[in-house]
Amino acid sequence: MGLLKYTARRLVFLAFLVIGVSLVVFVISHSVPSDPVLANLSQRNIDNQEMVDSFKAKWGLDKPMYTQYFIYVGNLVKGDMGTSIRTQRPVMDDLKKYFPATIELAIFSIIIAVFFGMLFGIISAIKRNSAIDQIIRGISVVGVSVPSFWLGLMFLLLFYVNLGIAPGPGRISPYLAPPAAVTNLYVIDALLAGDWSLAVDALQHLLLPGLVLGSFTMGLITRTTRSSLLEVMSLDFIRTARAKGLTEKMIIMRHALGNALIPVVTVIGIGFGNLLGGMVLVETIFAWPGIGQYAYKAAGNLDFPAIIGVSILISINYVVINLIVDLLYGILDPRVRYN
Amino acid sequence: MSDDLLDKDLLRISNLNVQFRTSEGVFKAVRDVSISIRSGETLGIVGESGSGKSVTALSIMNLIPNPPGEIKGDIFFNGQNLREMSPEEVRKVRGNEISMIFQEPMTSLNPIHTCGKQIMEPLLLHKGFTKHEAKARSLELLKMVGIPLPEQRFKEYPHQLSGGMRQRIMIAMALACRPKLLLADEPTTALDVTIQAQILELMKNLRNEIDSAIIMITHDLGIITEMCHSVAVMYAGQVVESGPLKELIREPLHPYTEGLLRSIPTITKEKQRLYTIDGTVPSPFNMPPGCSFQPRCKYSNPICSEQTPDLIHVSEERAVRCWRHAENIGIGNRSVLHG
Amino acid sequence: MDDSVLVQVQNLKMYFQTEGSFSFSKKYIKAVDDVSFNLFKGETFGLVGESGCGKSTLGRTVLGLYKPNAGKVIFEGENIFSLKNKRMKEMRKKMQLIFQDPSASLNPRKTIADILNEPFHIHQVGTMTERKGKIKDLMDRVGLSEYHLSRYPHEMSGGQKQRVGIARALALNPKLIICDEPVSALDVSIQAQVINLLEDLQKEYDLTYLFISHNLSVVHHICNRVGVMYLGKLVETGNHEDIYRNTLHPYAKALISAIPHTDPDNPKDRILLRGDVPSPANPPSGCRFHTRCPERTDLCSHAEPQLKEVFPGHFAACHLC
Amino acid sequence: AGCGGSKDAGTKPEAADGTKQLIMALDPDYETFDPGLAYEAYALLVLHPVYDTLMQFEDNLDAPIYGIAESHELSKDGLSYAFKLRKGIKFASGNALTSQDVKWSVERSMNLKGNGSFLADGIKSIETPDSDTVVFNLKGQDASFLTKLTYNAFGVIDSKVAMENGATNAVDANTADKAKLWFDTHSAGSGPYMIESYTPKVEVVLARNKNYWGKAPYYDKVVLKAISDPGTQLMMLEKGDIDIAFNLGPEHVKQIQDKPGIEIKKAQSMTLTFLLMNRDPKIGGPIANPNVQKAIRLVLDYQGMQTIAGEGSITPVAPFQVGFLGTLPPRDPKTAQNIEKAKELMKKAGYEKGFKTTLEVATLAVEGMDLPTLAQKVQNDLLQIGIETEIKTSDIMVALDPYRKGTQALSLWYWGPDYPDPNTQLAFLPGNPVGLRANWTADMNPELAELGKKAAVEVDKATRVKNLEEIQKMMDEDSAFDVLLQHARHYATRDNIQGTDYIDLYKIDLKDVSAK
Amino acid sequence: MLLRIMKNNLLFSIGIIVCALWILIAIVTVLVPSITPYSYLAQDLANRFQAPSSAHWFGTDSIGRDVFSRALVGSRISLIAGLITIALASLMGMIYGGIAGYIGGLTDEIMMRVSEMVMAFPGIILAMTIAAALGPSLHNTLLAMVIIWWPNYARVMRSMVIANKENEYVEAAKSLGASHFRIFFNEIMPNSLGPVLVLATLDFGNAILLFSGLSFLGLGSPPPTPEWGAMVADGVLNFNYWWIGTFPGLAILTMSVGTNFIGDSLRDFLDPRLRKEI
Ligand SMILES: Nc1ncnc2c1ncn2[C@@H]1O[C@H](COP(=O)(O)OP(=O)(O)OP(=O)(O)O)[C@@H](O)[C@H]1O
Ligand SMILES: Nc1ncnc2c1ncn2[C@@H]1O[C@H](COP(=O)(O)OP(=O)(O)OP(=O)(O)O)[C@@H](O)[C@H]1O
Ligand SMILES: [Mg+2]
Ligand SMILES: [Mg+2]
Ligand code: NI
Repeated sequence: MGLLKYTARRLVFLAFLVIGVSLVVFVISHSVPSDPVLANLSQRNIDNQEMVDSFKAKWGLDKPMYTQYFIYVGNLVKGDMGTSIRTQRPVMDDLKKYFPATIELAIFSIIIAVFFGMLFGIISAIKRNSAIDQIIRGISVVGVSVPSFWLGLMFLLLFYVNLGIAPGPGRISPYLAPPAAVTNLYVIDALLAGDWSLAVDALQHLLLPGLVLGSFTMGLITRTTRSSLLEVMSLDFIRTARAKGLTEKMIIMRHALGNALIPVVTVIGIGFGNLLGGMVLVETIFAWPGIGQYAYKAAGNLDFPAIIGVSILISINYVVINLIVDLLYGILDPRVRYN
Repeated sequence: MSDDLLDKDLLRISNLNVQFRTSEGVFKAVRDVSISIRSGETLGIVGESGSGKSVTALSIMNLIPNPPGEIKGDIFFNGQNLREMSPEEVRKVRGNEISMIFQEPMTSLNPIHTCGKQIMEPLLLHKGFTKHEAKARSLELLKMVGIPLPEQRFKEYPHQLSGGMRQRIMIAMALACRPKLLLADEPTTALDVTIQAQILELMKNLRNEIDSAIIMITHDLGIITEMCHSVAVMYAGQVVESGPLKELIREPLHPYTEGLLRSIPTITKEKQRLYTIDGTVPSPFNMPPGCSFQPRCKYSNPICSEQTPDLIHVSEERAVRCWRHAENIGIGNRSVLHG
Repeated sequence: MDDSVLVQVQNLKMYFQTEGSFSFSKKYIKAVDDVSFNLFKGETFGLVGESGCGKSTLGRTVLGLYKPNAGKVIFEGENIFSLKNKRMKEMRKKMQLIFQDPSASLNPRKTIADILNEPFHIHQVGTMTERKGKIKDLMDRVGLSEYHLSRYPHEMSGGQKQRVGIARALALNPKLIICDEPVSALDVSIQAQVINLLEDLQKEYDLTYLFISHNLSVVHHICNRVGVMYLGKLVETGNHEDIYRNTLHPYAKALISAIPHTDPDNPKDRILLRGDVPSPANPPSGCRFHTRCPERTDLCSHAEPQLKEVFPGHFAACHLC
Repeated sequence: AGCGGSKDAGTKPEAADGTKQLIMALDPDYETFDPGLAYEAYALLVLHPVYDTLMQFEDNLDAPIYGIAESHELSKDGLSYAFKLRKGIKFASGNALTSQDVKWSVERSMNLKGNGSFLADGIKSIETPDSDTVVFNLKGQDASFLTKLTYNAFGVIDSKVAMENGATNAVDANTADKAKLWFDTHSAGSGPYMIESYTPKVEVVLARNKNYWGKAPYYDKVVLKAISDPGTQLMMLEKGDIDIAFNLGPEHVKQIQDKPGIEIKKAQSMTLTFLLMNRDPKIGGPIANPNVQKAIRLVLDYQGMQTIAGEGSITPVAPFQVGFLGTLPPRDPKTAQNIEKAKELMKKAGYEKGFKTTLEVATLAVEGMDLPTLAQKVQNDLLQIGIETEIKTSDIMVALDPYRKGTQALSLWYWGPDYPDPNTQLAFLPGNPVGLRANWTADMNPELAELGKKAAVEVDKATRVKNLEEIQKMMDEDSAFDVLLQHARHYATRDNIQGTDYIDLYKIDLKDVSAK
Repeated sequence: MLLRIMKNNLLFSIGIIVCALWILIAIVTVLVPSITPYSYLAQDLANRFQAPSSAHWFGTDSIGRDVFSRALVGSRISLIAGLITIALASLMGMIYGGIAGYIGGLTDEIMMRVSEMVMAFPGIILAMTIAAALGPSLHNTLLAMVIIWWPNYARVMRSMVIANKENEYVEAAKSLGASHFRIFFNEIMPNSLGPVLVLATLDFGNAILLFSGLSFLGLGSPPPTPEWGAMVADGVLNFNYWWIGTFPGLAILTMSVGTNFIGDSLRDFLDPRLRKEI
């Protein structure tokens, strides 16, 4: 019951969020000096009043703002996010097209980040203040401090251009055809289609952008794992475990790690959220056809239906991730589970 | 002290010194503590907050974090010097032959494991029980410490239990391997009066049942009076007086013990102005020269502020660290004391 | 009205809401549930009971720090909950609070001088120099030296901090001081100093104390009258001899028998209660103590006993008395 | 590509099933492949090989040649064009192409009111006397009509297939036509290729049309990869992952000059970069002074700019591209700069000490040259006559707004012709749309405005040339614009392919590309 | 204290040295502009795209400007951007979170949902939209950064205020008759600031990073300002001249690594549980 109630609360918040987010963009869109009409019609057609009117009528731009907003929300409820001014396609379709690419990359990099982050964090905490600890802390700080756009550039220069050991930008090698779309996650689709070499190729393409994107989160996770583990190791129940005569290894594996993971889960959640934000930069560098580039173009073009669409999508994502994190809490922490 | 005396002692600590390196400097938490206890006996350690009671107990378990802590001195358990054993050997003694109950029942249990699992742990580790045996024994223990519905509690998590209940779990855990020595570090301080009474009663019963030695640490003289055979009074890291309970209560030798006894309001005493010990405990970084208690002592002599008194045996079982008694029995000369 | 009564507490109820404000099913913790008693001028009234039974809440509600759900606190003939803001501020001067944790009750970022100046500042009392004089005077009274004034709380010992807390409470010459476990956090040897100080001050300034503690020995020592609380209810009140020697309520009996005693030659029998204190969010029906009561009858589980005067001045809420 | 024997690093692996494919990387701007709506610079790269047109260009932009038209006749009054269609042309679907399809397609384009519809504005009516004749009746004479016919707005659609998918040529096609999304991923043309798939931001795949009436193209498949970053394109070309890297800056080209396996291509682009100087003193302040504007034309260092824009870039005298009919030879960058004279003009205008103003520029690259970089060069040069500028960058879509409203004092812009004919450049004249963006009204230079009107309708070639030359000379003296550059287009291909020459309209005519 | 921490902590020392160096560079290049080998604005088309050499340590860019000089001068913008963002965001967050936490109840619930909404909002997209709408400039970019950043501080501040609100010294002030205003500003605020200020120092590197990211996307101050992010973007445009983008990127990296080293060690140091062992 508690869980249901909690989820219900979250969903209420989600609705609130969607309305809020769309409203914010709506207000911005109507308070900016720039005019989407001028921005999106060709030079010739600006001078043609008939064209301008037909354009405005098509997008409802001739109605007062609140009417436009109600029209929008009404459509949103029906699952229609309007049509992108720039691509002339339904925003929903665009999102469906671009989002899987982003998700694939995000999931891949979060896996890398979580694996290495926790590994490093644990080593670092165990070998506290040793040279290894200093090195790992150094790496993790560099991880969170390195500008992703620059790291992407450096990686490509080094691994692709100079050493030739990594594939170039894009989701798959240019001469390959994308797999039949099922999930639109290329690796999975390729596996479903039974095309091993394509799956490997797609995986290889994930590597550099995945590392670049994951570096921040990895640093964050390393840091949190380390300090959380150290903190847990100073708690009373660890002393109890020691008093029972457990070995250090048993203490860490059985008693410390489980507890230390709890804050790490939050950070993974935050990290995942950050990933989606950081996408814009990484996707630009790696020619990754995802939501980040779409958003970037949309923002530049003041393509407000698209901006609202992306914003809503990412916000929903945020809420969903938070929900998952909270549910994970329940799994990891019985105190949450039983409340 | 003769050899056969040594043999009778289950635990004998001699000249224990524990110091911590802190940012403010080296700080001696325990200074020259020597105590001993025989099987079946209960020793109470009283003293004010920070006087080194817990550190003494933790030293026996070798649970002082190092760094910053550093232990010096000998701790003989069953004739073997724990200080000279390898960490692995000490670990085998911990939780098996010596176990400890901590002050904070709220934080001393691992929140993410069930109570049952935590009680079973030392059994599986030290006694080589199978899971099944361990469970049976755990249930038995739970019954023994008076937990209703043991089957159910076995599956519950610590946060689902009340403070008193958790403390019982701690006790059950400590008793799991039938230790020869039980260290109870303020086992009831965090509990309510009526619950405290329950726990004390329980411990008394258990003592009779398992016949192990108990070191009872508290700052409540009432508890000592009720539970112990002999007492050691600690002040500023030193044992200032020790001896059998009744003698010590009736005729305290050290001015601090005397002050302590007289300053506690009791319902048996008639209502009168309370005796007070003026001043406060000295800061460990700023110990007065000579006797640590001298600045607060109403019997203070010039020698008190010059030389530190040694622990002097005034009878076979009683010892005190005070110049007054050194003079009383006619030994004012330090060199004699070491003979 | 009786002139000797300083405060009348009448049917005081203080419930805390536990579920969030958006929730439909509101739950309450009945921290103080229908409590009435009087405080006489110059007396020390001890309030004992287990953790969470509502002692602190009662104390704070009496001071007007919480707005109660029902009931009155009549201080010198005025119900403090019906006072206007300005009048309430005046009233504040007459009643003060001393806390359990001397460290937590002093703002760590203020010097002792600042802390002691605060009451004067808030009530705009005196000029700067007058205030300085008064502060010095206060320090004197609680046995602190002038050089302590420039210190911060963390630079002082627990006993000293508690003295500062007491000095602050005394600053505005109050009539009533609520002492919420003023010595529980102190070491044994310091505890005696503070208790003596409180007693001295009471004599000197004719103060009335509401003394909250779970240490029955201390309460025995300092209080004229004692009230025993259980789960938000007052179960027994009387002067201290009555309570300690002629205990009526089974809970109070158990409480008093649980006091560890320091006489090794006279061990005494304890009344051992079974089970834990129920949660105040979900108190048992009837007599709230019936779940743990060794003397309970069938009646106890459905009828709630009222506080009645069993002997003159000695009240108890138990069906058996 | 892919068929050579050598297997060095620079050769892309062959497609698994042996199909021949051409892979081209570009930074595309196309938003739709509906021939009635598409109007982006790269739209014709895709649409030209998919939809046949009556007229088309081959090699150069001087004179269009026949596409699916076999011949045409122009009526005496110059208002009616009658085209005969080639016989036996079939759509990819197998349907026969008839004059009815032509009429349907053009009417649909007109009624969709897309960005390119204006090209058909001059058409009064379309007749189809028989199945292989189509007649266009115009509202007025139009010297550039045949050129306009090369655009995708006149691409011939298989009307049957299109209507099955929701298309309509009705007057309300603007709202009634539901085929746009279908056209994005399918095609219904008669050209050598069909659209096989389109993943926005990723790629367009063209596949061979088996029913094509002309010579079959060499490649089975053409993949157009969307790769916005020129550096990335270059890397991939070097690696041999792609055959053509289309959006290289001048600097990239320099880098790979000596690399084996790569062929560098250079061509004159029709894109201009120019400075707009507002004539309205309320907006432009000191900038509005014609003398100041002339001084600016004189003080700028065109040679330096050409260095930045890269080899092959030139500076026309006025907004008329070299390569169009009647354009004067470009400025000599070595002698064009005359700081002394510029200072004099500033003095004459009363701004001897100079002034401060803002230079607005959109953040984008034109033919591989970063506009803000050029703006910094302009900023630097203007300092020599005391004009201090603060650069204000904004995204193109945002910058377009004040540009089109004519509220920018001084701004850096680029211009691509709407159709390859000098008439499209007359927009820069006073009183005309672009001129008005500088608030340069006809009454400010009535003579020039009048001459522009004459040039627009003149059909006689010699007179046209004369008029155009006169216009350019006048604009060198007095104009609200200063053309900084006519760009060169730089791109590179693997050296084992051919037929990749540049045609400004189509970029590359994909059907002509083949392996050497 | 500084020295004591430095003695035991290598990373912290590195951080302090690097940051001090950058601050020094920023100040010196403002006070003595001629200290850079070339003017950061001087164009030299004859020497464009020069590889690093003794004349141009970091090479030259597309219009022949000295990358080294520009990188040095760029430090001031990054520092100022970080400082302003953090200062404004923390101020705003503190006030907002403080009010929410102090009032509590429904007000708190609503205020926190609103701030959560801002947090859920994809920050960089909001920033891009604002910057695109208002035109890219230092002001607008900083404004956008502040808008997406303040909820972090609001959250911390709120939790601190809620924790401190329960403190006994607050009750003490209440029982003395202090007004809400006084309680809030005199008792609660000063004791809640600590963690917010710590967070602010820790965030400094992140702010610099975000700012450089935005300026990489072309949303910073307009050219020819030598903004590091924009310089990296220049480097991407001119991919084959690696030095154009590499060095400004390294500058960003060192500065943010420096601040993060400090922040990281500071966090450890200030964490009381970990502190006792340092
Ligand atoms: N890990 C540690 N690092 C530094 N100092 C320590 C550490 N553990 C204990 N101490 C110090 O050693 C002294 C003795 O502590 P100990 O815990 O033994 O006191 P105690 O007598 O048990 O007091 P209490 O009654 O408060 O439990 C204290 O001053 C304490 O601060
Ligand atoms: N502000 C509050 N909000 C919600 N519940 C509260 C609040 N203050 C107290 N309570 C609850 O009211 C009950 C009574 O609390 P109170 O602090 O008065 O107990 P107490 O007798 O003083 O206990 P202790 O001896 O531990 O100080 C407890 O269950 C407590 O959790
Ligand atoms: Mg202790
Ligand atoms: Mg309390
Ligand atoms: Ni439930």
